[in-house]
Amino acid sequence: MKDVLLEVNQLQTAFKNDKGEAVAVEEVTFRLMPGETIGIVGESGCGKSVTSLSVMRLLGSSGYIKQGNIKLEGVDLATLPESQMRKIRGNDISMIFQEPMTSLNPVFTIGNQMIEQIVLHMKLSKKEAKKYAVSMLQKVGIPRPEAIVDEYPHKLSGGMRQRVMIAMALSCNPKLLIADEPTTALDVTIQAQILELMKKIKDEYNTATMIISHDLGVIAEMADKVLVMYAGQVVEEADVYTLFDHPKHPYTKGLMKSIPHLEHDQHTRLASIPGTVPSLNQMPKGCRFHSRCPYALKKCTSERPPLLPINDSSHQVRCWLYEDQQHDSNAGKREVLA
Amino acid sequence: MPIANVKMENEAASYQKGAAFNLHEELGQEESYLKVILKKFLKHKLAVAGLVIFSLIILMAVFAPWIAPKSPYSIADEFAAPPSKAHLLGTDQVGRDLLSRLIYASRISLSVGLGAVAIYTVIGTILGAAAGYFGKAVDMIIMRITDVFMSFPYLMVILVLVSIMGPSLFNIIVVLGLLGWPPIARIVRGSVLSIKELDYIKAGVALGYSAPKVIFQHILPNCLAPILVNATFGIASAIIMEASLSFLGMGVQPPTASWGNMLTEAQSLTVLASQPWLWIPPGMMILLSVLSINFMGDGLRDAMDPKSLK
Amino acid sequence: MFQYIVRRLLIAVPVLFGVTIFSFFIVNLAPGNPVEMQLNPDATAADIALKKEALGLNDPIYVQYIRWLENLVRGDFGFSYSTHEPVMGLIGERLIPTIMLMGTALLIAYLIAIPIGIISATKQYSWVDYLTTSFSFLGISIPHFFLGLGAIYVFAIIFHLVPTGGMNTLGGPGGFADTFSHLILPALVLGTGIAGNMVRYVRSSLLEILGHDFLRTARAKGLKEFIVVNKHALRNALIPIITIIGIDIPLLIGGAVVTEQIFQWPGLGQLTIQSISSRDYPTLMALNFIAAITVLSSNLITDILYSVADPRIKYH
Amino acid sequence: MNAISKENNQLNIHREPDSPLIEVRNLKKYFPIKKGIISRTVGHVKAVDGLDFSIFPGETLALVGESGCGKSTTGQAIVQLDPQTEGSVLFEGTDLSGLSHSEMRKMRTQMQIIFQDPYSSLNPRKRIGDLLAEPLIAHKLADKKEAYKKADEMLEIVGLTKFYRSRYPHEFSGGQRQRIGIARALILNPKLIVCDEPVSALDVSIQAQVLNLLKDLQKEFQLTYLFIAHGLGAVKYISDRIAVMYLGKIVEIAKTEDIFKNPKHPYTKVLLSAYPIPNPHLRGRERIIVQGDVPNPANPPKGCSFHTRCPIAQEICKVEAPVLSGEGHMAACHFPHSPIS
Amino acid sequence: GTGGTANGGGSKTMFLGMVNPPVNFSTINSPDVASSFIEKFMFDSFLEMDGPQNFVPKLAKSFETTDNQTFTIKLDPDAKWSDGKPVTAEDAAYTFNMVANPKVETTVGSYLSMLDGLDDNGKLKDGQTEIPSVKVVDDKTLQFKTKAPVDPNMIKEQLGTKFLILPKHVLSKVKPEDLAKDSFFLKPDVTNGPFTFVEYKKNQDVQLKANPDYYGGKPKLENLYVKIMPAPNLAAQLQTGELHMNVGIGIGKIPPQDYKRVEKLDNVRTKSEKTIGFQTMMFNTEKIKDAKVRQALVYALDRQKIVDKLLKGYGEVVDGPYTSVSPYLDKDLKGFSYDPEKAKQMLKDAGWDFDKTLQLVVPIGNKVREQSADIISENLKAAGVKVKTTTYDFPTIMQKGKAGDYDLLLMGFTFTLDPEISSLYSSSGAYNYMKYSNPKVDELLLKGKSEPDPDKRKEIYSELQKIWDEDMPIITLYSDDDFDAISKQVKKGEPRVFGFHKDIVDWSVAGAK
Ligand SMILES: Nc1ncnc2c1ncn2[C@@H]1O[C@H](COP(=O)(O)OP(=O)(O)OP(=O)(O)O)[C@@H](O)[C@H]1O
Ligand SMILES: Nc1ncnc2c1ncn2[C@@H]1O[C@H](COP(=O)(O)OP(=O)(O)OP(=O)(O)O)[C@@H](O)[C@H]1O
Ligand SMILES: [Mg+2]
Ligand SMILES: [Mg+2]
Ligand code: NI
Repeated sequence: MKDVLLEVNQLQTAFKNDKGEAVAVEEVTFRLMPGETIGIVGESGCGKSVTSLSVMRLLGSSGYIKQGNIKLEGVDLATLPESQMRKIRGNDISMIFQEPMTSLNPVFTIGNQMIEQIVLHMKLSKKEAKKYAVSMLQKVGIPRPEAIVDEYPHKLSGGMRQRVMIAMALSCNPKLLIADEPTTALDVTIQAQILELMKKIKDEYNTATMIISHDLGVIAEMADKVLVMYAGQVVEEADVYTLFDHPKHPYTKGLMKSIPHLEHDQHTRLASIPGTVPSLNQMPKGCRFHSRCPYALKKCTSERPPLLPINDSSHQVRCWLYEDQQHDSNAGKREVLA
Repeated sequence: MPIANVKMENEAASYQKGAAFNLHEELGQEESYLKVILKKFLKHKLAVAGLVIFSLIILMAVFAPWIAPKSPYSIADEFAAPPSKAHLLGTDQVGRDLLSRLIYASRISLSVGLGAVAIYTVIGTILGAAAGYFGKAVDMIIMRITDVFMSFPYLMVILVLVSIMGPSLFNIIVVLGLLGWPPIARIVRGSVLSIKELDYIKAGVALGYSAPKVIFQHILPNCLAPILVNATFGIASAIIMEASLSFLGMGVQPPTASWGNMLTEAQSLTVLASQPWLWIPPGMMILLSVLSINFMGDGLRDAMDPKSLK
Repeated sequence: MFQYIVRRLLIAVPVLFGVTIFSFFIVNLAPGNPVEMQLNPDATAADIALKKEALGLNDPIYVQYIRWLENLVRGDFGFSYSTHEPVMGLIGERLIPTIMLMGTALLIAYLIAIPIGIISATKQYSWVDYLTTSFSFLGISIPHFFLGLGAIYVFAIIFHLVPTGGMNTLGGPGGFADTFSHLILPALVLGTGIAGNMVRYVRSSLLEILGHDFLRTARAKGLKEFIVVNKHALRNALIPIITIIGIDIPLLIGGAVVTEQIFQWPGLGQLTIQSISSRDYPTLMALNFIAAITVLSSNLITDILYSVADPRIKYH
Repeated sequence: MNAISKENNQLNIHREPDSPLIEVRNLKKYFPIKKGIISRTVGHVKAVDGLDFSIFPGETLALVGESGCGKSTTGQAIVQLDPQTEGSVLFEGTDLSGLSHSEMRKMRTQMQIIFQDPYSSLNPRKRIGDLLAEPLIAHKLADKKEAYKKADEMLEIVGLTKFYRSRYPHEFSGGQRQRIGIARALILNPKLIVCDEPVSALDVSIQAQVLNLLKDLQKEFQLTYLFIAHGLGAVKYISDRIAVMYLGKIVEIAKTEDIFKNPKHPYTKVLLSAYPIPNPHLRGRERIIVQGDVPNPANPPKGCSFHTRCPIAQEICKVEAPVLSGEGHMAACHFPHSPIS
Repeated sequence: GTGGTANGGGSKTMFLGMVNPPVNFSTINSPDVASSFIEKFMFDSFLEMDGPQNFVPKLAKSFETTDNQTFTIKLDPDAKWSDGKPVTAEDAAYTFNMVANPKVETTVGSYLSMLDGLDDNGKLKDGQTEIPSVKVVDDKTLQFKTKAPVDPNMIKEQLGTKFLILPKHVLSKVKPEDLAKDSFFLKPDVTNGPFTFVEYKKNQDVQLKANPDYYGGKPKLENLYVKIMPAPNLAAQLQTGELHMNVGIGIGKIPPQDYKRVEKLDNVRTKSEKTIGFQTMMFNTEKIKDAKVRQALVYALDRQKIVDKLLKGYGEVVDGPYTSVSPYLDKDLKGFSYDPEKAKQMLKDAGWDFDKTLQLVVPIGNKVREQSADIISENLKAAGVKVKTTTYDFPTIMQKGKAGDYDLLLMGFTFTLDPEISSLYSSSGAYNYMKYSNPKVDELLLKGKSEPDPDKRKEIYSELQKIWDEDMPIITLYSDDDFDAISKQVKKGEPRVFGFHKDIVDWSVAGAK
């Protein structure tokens, strides 16, 4: 077995607010191998971005990692001093954001923003850095990179800007690339371009990737394995084929059914998950999904299910329905959390 | 249209079953917007402090005749006397009880500050909203008028208006009110321009609402924040402005006291260095009321910010 | 860009025209008249009549306005009613000191306001924030004359650091250092007054920017927080801050009256007050005209600065 | 198309069968680009450049296409939020541009619009009850009491409860807000509703709820929809016919099944192929990925506007703009039958 | 050290502090006291009055008359213009003619109104350019004749001490109508006084330089600066040593609230002097018709309190236009002491309507006067009279005063030491805002003006003062003293109410410490 690149263990992240704190990510655990792509899906507000920002340690002044650890090649990022962490950001771990329109600083040129990072981490001279930036732009398929490098972001279309973001993210050869909804803001045809580019890049650089999306299509297209999140928790983890073929968690099942497939018959009703996602300050007791779950048991309303593998496979699920197929090898840990 | 009782199988069911718990919670806290604002506001510690202080000042102004220990005009034997038992804050340069004057002055200064700002905020808001909403020629004309007003010989206009109308508290308020609107108009225009593009305004038009209804009921309530900020600053400037008007004999007329003219009267090195009781109290009052208004404004703005309510 | 400027200038013409008409009538409507202010107690009726005639005050007001306008077009502001100097010279000799004072005051204001604004924005709702807010209100709550006298008392009288007023040491060596020592106190007084207001602007515009996505990008690159705030955020926050230069410059022209007086600084503010109190119409008109031009051009300049600070804005 | 609207024709016997509810003729909307000293108009963004289509009572016409191709502009022109530059919109045969302000205001009760963003389409400072009752009161269709009663009923209809009436928009989730937006559009009992991407901003699980709701309401109230979207999945589910737009023009219009089964225009093919299918087994499938961005609508390419990105473009495409042709299934392409790989 | 940082002038430079900025240096057309004050450093008057009616020669070696009608002025034979040309009688005659020329804008025209051959306004008839009664006897001798015999003191004070002559050889080419605007008056470069003009920086300072060829001897000071500053700064600059003294005389007054502070400074000494200036309250006699009411209102005023408290004792209460400096003050007048009870009684007796509100109109610009208005209105209120105070700037006040748009009006005056005061009390007087008209007074005023014998004049003015007390059209509130501070560095020289410029050549300062 290869060395694990990233290991996130029982991550819990919270934000301070006037009422005390709000736990945005309750329990996230996963591992990522070099070159592997993990997809995270889930509804808006379920904590996908917070998870990725926790890895980057970019939670802002009010957010903090409450529990758990994040090990990058064995180094725990959760407790790393800020100055060390800065050396990792943009260098070992890079990130692409959802909104290419607003993720670039409008008052600096593309080159300026790229060079800043290259100079910082690769210790090149400005001139070399610029050359390098141009070559990176070329790699992500930007036409006329020599000219574009001196342009301001507003001159570029959304797709182009996302390419710039990718070029920027890759410029320091990161070990891990985090892409938080990289195509949500883009059109279908442009989305296809970007996804294609990301695949190509991944093959070329063998970068481990964390791709976050609520579009199951994108996940199906890109991920090797998938985390399904609901209300701050990972509710299911499986490799991509297993997940799409045999979803276990009622939420995942509901999700799968409610997507209007192209091959879907027009005259049958769409299935949908009733109700809405509970808000952070009104989390139901027990299983967080129980209020919307068609299969909810009595136990679901009071006891919180653990995330456990089914039949010792790599397929993990957090649901009492599968209690008998799971055995709890992590009982100790669960106690702590409860 | 006969509204039939449509059965929304999936959803209706869900709301009975799934959302039941949500519903109860939510119905329990069915609150009016005002209450929500009030609650938010009361959480803002400084805002509450501001409210308390400002209310005290208002009370002081309203009940001045009952609170003031002496008449604010009667002249004692000691001029510019330091604080003593007889005169808690001392006497001014004409031998009047400073504490009493300070208390009475709050009536004048607050009326000037609040009155003038109220007037120009209304004017500026209406003009700015009209310019922003209707655009084109209306915008062009209003903005040019704003330019003209902004490049006006301020002092001269005040001089003329006041001398035509006579320098009285009311007229000062009116004049300051008539001249202060251009910045507000610009701010409101800017906000309206951006809010006008929002979908809920378009929805209003699509629903066939008339222009005044859209402007006053839908657009303006949503650009309160910048107006509020400007107004709190405006109150301070109006209070100070009144004082500087007395330089030209156009301020509040003697022997009436305002915080501004109490400060102006103390314009002397001797007073500054050795008679601090003449200037610290009015200065403090201005600062205190302006600060309390500002903190209240901050609190109110935060409380009314829909984002903060989410 | 050039076209844009030309267009703006063309739009400014009717505005200027409006301002001159309004101010001419306002000035003439002001009670009192210039002739009386120029005669001493023993003046005879003939002297008064002659003066009135000489000043053209017997003509109908619109005739006077047209005459004024004609002269203006020829670049002539006329003669001061009180000193009999050409108004152009009268204003000219005060323009430099005014600009000097204004410029320094603005500079000081920015030097004070920007760092304080940054601190209070990045530490929003902390005690530092509340403290700076209170100080900024102190800045606008203290009348300038008071701040001025206080500054004189402390810096000139107690510590003898600077002279109490004037623009140069009389009979002294002159030169930059000398002028600077006279300039610093009034500029400081004026500057802190403006800074009070400005801190709030800097704070709020920075707060607005601090929530933007691109700052997260900058942090994700591994940049230091200092650079994130002072390079990436501040540069964007500058744009709204520029607006207030446009608001402040006109205020400074008129608003420096008191400061100029207390520090005997020979600026336009003093001239304004004097002209008002002697009803010196030509000088007042010229001052109004210049004020209007300043307002309009500072608006234009801020708009141009906008496009310099923000590459997204391009004027055509 | 008649299979679908049969039911409606029976219900609305007073209406001529097959006469369109909305007829759009040569609709053009140009936004001026201003320049120069006196802001002379030096050019136009041809946001919508000559659309012709009809929507029949009770049917749903979907409008799909990339961002900026003019979908919203078309929608807003139809409800006259932003009147067209040229051409006409006929509502039940009445030319809307010929109406006076007050006539138009009355006409607005007949057609409504639902916006994409549930967060910006509700006034944050108005209670839900007021939001819903206001239109009735403004049009004097009901007195206050009745209006609020109707608002309550409407809330129930869209699957909320009347107890929500005194709450504010911020207290609702996106899906709930979209329901409120739908309720607001419905309360005036309109015949036509323009849905401008009503589900794009919603979560997957909520999307389905809203789509189902829209469909149910259509059945119940014989509504006619113009459904704007860029997600093909939702469109497939809700629409009877689909119009595919590219750069301000309709490039293909046909019944939904036809579009999906037998797309003619290469752009439609590209769209279908680019749509990410939530099935990992289909990962390796052949996909057409066109290069480049949508051209600037201020300066659209000559000839066929898609030729710059079209994988099968020929010389003729660069010179001659194809016209929309075909019976029932219309496409604007010189080579509608060429396969693409 | 004190002063070391403040001025760079060394021991031959003096700094005077003044509040009112001079307007211009047009000797025949300057409207204000500050301008005249500066002009007199550069231009000599014929005479200098160094005490009440005590005249000493200056530019004139002698200023004589035998019949009180024909006056002969002999100019100092050594007197020279600063360009070396001698000062001649031609220069004087030229100046007389110019002032009398109806085309010349002037503010000193009234000084000539008594000259024979001129109209009542002191102007030449149309077409004339020379005053027939003014004769150039020889290079240094000028003779003129008045319409009738007059008190020579009056002529000496007006023409002698206030009338400054111009260099004919410099200005003769200037057309009369352009004279006022001539740049000579902005930068007078040919002068005849002890100091010459260097520079006037507006609102900052006037710089003067010793005239080495001055006929009265070269001044000991080399440079003289008159600095202009707001009154509160006088004390500060005296303290820092940036000033050697304030100029006093109404244009450089230290604010009374600073008196104590200044007295305590150890680098200056102080002095005070009575003046002829006085502050008044005018009654609009058309609105307050009853003289008894006006008297009653005066009884209600606690003027002594104003002097004691506001002026810190540096002032006096007088009842008429003549202060204790004036030889014409009738010391036997019984005066009006503060008596609120009496005031009330008198008002009642006069049938005063106690519901009526009097408009007290106050010009701004004089802090003490504004403060005194507060005391006055309190005093009147105590007597049961309702008062509403309104303040205006000066031009507005002039308009309101002229239009009679007031009930009570505060105003200050400084006339001449000569008792002639028609402009205030005569029914046609320019400052008779009271609309006071008493034929007896008009007659007596005329008589007083044309009576050459000082003793007889005194009788006339005593009678007038009695009538005025009876009629009470205007009451003098107080006359404030000149309170001056002089740096201890000054070896010779101090501000003076009379004859400020008299021995200016001898003024000197010790070097900086
Ligand atoms: N800076 C913050 N302060 C307080 N709460 C936050 C902050 N950032 C996120 N949250 C909360 O944390 C929860 C998870 O947010 P997150 O952004 O991770 O959701 P997401 O899954 O990325 O959703 P989306 O699909 O909308 O991006 C949300 O309830 C959000 O309100
Ligand atoms: N008010 C306007 N002024 C100028 N141009 C406009 C205006 N509104 C829209 N446009 C332009 O018209 C074109 C069509 O815009 P429209 O909003 O209709 O696109 P859309 O198809 O709805 O796109 P999206 O999917 O992003 O909503 C775009 O190029 C847009 O930039
Ligand atoms: Mg997210
Ligand atoms: Mg759109
Ligand atoms: Ni079918």
